[in-house]
Amino acid sequence: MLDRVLSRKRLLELVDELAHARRIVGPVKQNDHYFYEPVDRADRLDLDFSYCVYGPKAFLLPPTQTLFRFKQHAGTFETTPEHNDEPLGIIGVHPCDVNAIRLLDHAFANTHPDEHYLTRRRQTFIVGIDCPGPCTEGVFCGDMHGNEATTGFDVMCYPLSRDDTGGDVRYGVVFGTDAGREFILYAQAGDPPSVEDERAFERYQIEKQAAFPQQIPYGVDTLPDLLERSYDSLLWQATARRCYSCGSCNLSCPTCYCFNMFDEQELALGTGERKREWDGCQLRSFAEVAGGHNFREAPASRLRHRIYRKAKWVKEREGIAGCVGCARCDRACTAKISSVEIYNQLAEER
Amino acid sequence: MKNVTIDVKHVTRVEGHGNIAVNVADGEITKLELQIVESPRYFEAFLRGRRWYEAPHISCRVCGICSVAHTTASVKAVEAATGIEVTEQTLLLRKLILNAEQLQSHVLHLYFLAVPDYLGVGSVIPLASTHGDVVKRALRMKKLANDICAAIGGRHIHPIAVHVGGFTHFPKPDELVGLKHRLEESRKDLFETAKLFTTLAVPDFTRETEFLSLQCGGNGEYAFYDGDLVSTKQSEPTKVEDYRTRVLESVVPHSTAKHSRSPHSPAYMVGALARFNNNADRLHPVAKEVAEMLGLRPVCQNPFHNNTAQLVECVHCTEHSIELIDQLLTRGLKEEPPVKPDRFGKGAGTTEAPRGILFHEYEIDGDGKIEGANLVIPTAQNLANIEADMRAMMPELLDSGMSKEQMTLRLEMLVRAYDPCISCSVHLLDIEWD
Amino acid sequence: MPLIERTSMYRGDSLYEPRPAEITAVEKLTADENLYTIRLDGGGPLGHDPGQFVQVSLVGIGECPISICSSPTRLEHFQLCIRRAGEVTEHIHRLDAGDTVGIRGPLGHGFQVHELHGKDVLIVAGGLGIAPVRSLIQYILDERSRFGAFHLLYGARSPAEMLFQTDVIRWRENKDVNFHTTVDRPDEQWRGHTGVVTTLFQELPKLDPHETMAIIVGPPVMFKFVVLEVLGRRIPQKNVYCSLERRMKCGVGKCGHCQANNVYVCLEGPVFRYGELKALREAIG
Amino acid sequence: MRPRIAIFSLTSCEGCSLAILELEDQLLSILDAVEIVNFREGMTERSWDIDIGFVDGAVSTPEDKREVEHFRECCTKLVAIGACACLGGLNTLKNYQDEDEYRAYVYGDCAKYFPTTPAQPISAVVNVDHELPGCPMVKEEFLKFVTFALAGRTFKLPEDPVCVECKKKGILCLYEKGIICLGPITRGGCNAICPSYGAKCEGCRGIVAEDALKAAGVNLREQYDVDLADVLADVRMFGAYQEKTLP
Ligand SMILES: Cc1cc2nc3c(=O)[nH]c(=O)nc-3n(C[C@H](O)[C@H](O)[C@H](O)COP(=O)(O)OP(=O)(O)OC[C@H]3O[C@@H](n4cnc5c(N)ncnc54)[C@H](O)[C@@H]3O)c2cc1C
Ligand code: SF4
Ligand code: SF4
Ligand code: SF4
Repeated sequence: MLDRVLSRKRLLELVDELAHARRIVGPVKQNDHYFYEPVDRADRLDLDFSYCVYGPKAFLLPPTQTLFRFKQHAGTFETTPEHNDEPLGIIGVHPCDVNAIRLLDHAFANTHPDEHYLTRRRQTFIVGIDCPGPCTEGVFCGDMHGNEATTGFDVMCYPLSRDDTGGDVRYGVVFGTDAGREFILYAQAGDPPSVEDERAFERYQIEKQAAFPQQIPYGVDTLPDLLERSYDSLLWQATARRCYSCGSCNLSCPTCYCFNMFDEQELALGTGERKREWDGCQLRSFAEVAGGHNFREAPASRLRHRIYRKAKWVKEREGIAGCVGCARCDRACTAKISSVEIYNQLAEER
Repeated sequence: MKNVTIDVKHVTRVEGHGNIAVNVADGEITKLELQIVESPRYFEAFLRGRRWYEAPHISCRVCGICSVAHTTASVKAVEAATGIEVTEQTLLLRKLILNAEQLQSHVLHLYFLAVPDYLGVGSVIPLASTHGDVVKRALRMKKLANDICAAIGGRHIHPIAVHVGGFTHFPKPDELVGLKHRLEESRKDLFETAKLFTTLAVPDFTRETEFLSLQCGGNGEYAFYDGDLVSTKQSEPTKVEDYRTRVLESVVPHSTAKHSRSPHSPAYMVGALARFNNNADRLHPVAKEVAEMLGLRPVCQNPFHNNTAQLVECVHCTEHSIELIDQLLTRGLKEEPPVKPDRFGKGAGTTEAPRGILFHEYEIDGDGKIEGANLVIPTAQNLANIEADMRAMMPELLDSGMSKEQMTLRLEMLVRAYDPCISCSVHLLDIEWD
Repeated sequence: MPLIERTSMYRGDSLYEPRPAEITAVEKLTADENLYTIRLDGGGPLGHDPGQFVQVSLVGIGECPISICSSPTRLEHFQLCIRRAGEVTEHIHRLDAGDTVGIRGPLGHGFQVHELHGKDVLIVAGGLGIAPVRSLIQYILDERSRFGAFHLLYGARSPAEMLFQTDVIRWRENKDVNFHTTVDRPDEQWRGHTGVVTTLFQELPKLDPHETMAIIVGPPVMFKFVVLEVLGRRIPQKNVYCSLERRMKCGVGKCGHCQANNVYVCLEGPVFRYGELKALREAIG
Repeated sequence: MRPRIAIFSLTSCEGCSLAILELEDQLLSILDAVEIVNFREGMTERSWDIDIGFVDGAVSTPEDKREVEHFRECCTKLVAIGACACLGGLNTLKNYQDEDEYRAYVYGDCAKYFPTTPAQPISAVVNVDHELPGCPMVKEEFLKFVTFALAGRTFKLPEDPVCVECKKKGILCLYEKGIICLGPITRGGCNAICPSYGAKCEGCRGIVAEDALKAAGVNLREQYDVDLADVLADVRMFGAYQEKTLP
């Protein structure tokens, strides 16, 4: 069911309105590729983007982030936590990235809520743009159900009619939150959906189903089981022979959220910051402890760990899939190690 | 004084390792040597076999201080050898980054290496407390120059984005606007610097010298990036590819290494003073004014005024950079992929490094591998001239009633005035006079 | 697996801010290990379970996880036994009484002492493994009447590396505990047992397998052999506990470093039942 | 007591020493925190009582060897700065050529006046306490090193490859443009400066781990059809190539 129907022109006007109160981030074309970038005007966004090289994660969980500042004096110390509550609007988030953000939300909110993430997240307004078909070759979001987002956005826009000349696209809009509803309705933007629109939306959904090719033929729901039985497969070693342990797969993944913590001091000592920075389980020292013992010394054990997290463990722990099928890991890998290929090879072994 | 032995090992506040050794017995100079004890590096040898596009990235490592100049001479040589014509935008960016390096190098030399002599201290460090403003100003000027290099090339020392055929990175318009504002601001700093220099007692010494530099044809600009060879003894221009007719390297009987001489003189000078002497009329009007204010007029035969010429060039580079940025902004910056070669062969490239005219020459085989390389470095060209100056100056010093320490300092100041860059001396420069 | 929730242990609104605490005493235990007695700023108990740990901070240097080695029944302070192993621990070793450290915690899942109440307890500790269980040992001795028989086996590499020497002497004399020690490499003075810790099992009386809870803490190599002994005495897997070590940064289940297969050691552990661990291939190697 | 610092040069371009002077914003604080007691390029005074000596340049002459041995004696801690001092740097390219031939090529008849030895990192001659690689060294890393030293901390080089920094900066991988980049096998810590400016990583900080070099051998041949000789030439540029480790 649609909540509203809206032209792209009107949507961009709303974004310009939004820009008065929020920093706006969205897809911007640089040569042949798209990146999420801060913009000052909505017309710098390219909502016809295929995919962004990296997801919008960096705006919610920055590559390096100060957790607190410290000051040492009189033998003791004082700390001041740092939270970023600058209002932010991320415009043009595809369903895979919406789903990835949902996982981050969950991971940072559960058990011990992490206000450094959550403060930012609460201040973030997300406008999703749905994908009628795969954005590029090699994605397997259709298999991972990453291509459909039902929550995790403020509004989601479905391009019901496309106009290849870059003119006015007609979006069917679904509200994900009250803030999303207000964003559209407060401005009285667009129209209530007509019966025609609802029909178009149904057709859209059906065509979308067919548009995504199956990349994992035996079905993704069997993956946890398949992995369970493949712990000792030789494939891990065979594939890891090529792995650089460069972590590009981790760091370009929109759902990876592991981090490292470190202190930085001023030259004059006495003041400084404790920070966190992105880390990745494929990097060599990720599981190394003092004295040099490494719990995952072999590249194969690290590769296996990542794949298990993506396709099994995260889902088991958090209830939300650890992989959305965007294939950014596969594209980032200069060794051309592909997670889909691994899944399929394991299935063939069985 | 009739007898004196001077032995400086190593001359400080110069780039690279050099010694001064002088013996005077009964008023006769029995030994006068500027010994270069820098380790030889063999760039010309190990460039062979490397691929054409690596030449600038390897040969910029000849020298950390003037690595933009080396990169520039190198890309020009490879382009000459491969028939590449670069775009207008590439030229503007190259001139801008080269200007910035001149600025950075001259500021470093003036404030960190030369000024301490005039203020009677051993380095800039004590000045941080006694002349805090001066040091901060120097750092500010140096940083601006570095930031320009970084915006265009990625960094000053061994720039990244400067490639054969063009650039791999392009500054954003607002970056350039910001830099332009800072350049405009820095006019104040330059003026203060000029004022400081009018108060310094530059030693009074002259020796008739030939000055060699580039000069742009017609009414062209003050030559840094391009031009033909001219000198105060031969003003008809010589094309770069014929540089070997103007820069003669030969073995002199009393030396175990080669010297550079010209067809007209046994020694000649390159560098800021040479450029000024040949091209003063092409300076930016503001730079001309500053030259006037500092009393610098062509042809100036006092090598200590190389420092003054450097300062005048700082003004010129600043004004010229502002103009270049304006041009770039008016044209609008485009991302242009570097131009690819259409043939391989032999070619020479030249540019004015902060310390003078610099030549790179390569021969590239059909597979794009370098077969032969020749690099001629400004400092190497100056060494014979420094020695000639020392020889001419020594009798004056001996008559002046100076102490040995004062004489030593004066000789060191002379060497430093040339701002020698001894590490640059990859080529034919180990000189041991006997 | 229980996920403990105890957000009150953080200062303000950051999970990662340590609170200042004063070192009130430093005791040298061995060449590389010191015992630190620590009092939170403003006093008050830490409120931990035996087996839990804290993140110890030196601002400007970093942070590292250290087990609490004193019993929660000792209210006025807590103790940490710290081995010099790297950057942070090295700097901690430069501190004296009166200096300040930062503390985050208690963190992790410790021994659920109520599950041990009324049971016989067998503790087997090797090396630095004695540190986390010392908290439990003290607790059992403080609350002796709540437990049945109490056997404690402790192995160190050499007499010089034996931790808590004063405790060891006291425990030896204490009738409330059946305590045995061994060393791998004896020195001249050593008159006790020699050999790996499993050799001490011959000192044990017949155990009642269904009434005995076994706790094994020590280096991974020791762990396997001790498990064999314990299971060999028919103690059910669910009654065997152990404590795991992993690299840790956040200590609160976010940073991913301590993950062993699908558990986060800092959340679900470090104390696990052997039954739970069995499924974790990475946990026991 | 402020630590007494010295900066020395062997066979090099002195770019690494210069890089220290390019820390314009921090230079005055550095001068407050440490005492520079020996720095030929920048000052006349010289002392040989040194806490930390930084050395740029490779050992490539008998004189270099004598000098670095002398530095070692005078410095409590000796730190190699730059690719030349840490890996041998570009200077090692001559090691692959015939010594008599290359000496004659550059110096002709005068070659005999220029004694030379194969270029080596200084760790080949003396014991080195720390290394800050890069060509030039990363000046921010130098600053970090000094801060660590002042705080009594042990500085460790980053153990992750350059790709990590590309990802953190969110820049397009050069492989997507068809450029073979040495990032995956090169020690990070340079903030991916070359890829950030559109140029491939040239490996100036050395190889991050042997297994990465092995993986490169497999991948570049099998996935990219690249001639191994070209890869070798690339990895040799800054002396990072270690013959024995390549498959
Ligand atoms: C649950 C738990 C309890 C522990 N209890 C004790 C104890 O009671 N006494 C004791 O001496 N040691 C204990 N350790 C080990 C102790 O944490 C490490 O020796 C310590 O982290 C080394 O830190 P470092 O900074 O000195 O070493 P570095 O090698 O400089 O390590 C840098 C960082 O890596 C991480 N790290 C390194 N080694 C370990 C490790 N073994 N475990 C977890 N993180 C690590 C830490 O975040 C550390 O700060 C315990 C570890 C864990 C996981
Ligand atoms: S991106 Fe590829 S090579 Fe790099 S760590 Fe991941 S799997 Fe390995
Ligand atoms: S490492 Fe590079 S920058 Fe440093 S001295 Fe050597 S050549 Fe120069
Ligand atoms: S550009 Fe180079 S360093 Fe950066 S991610 Fe790609 S391969 Fe790695």
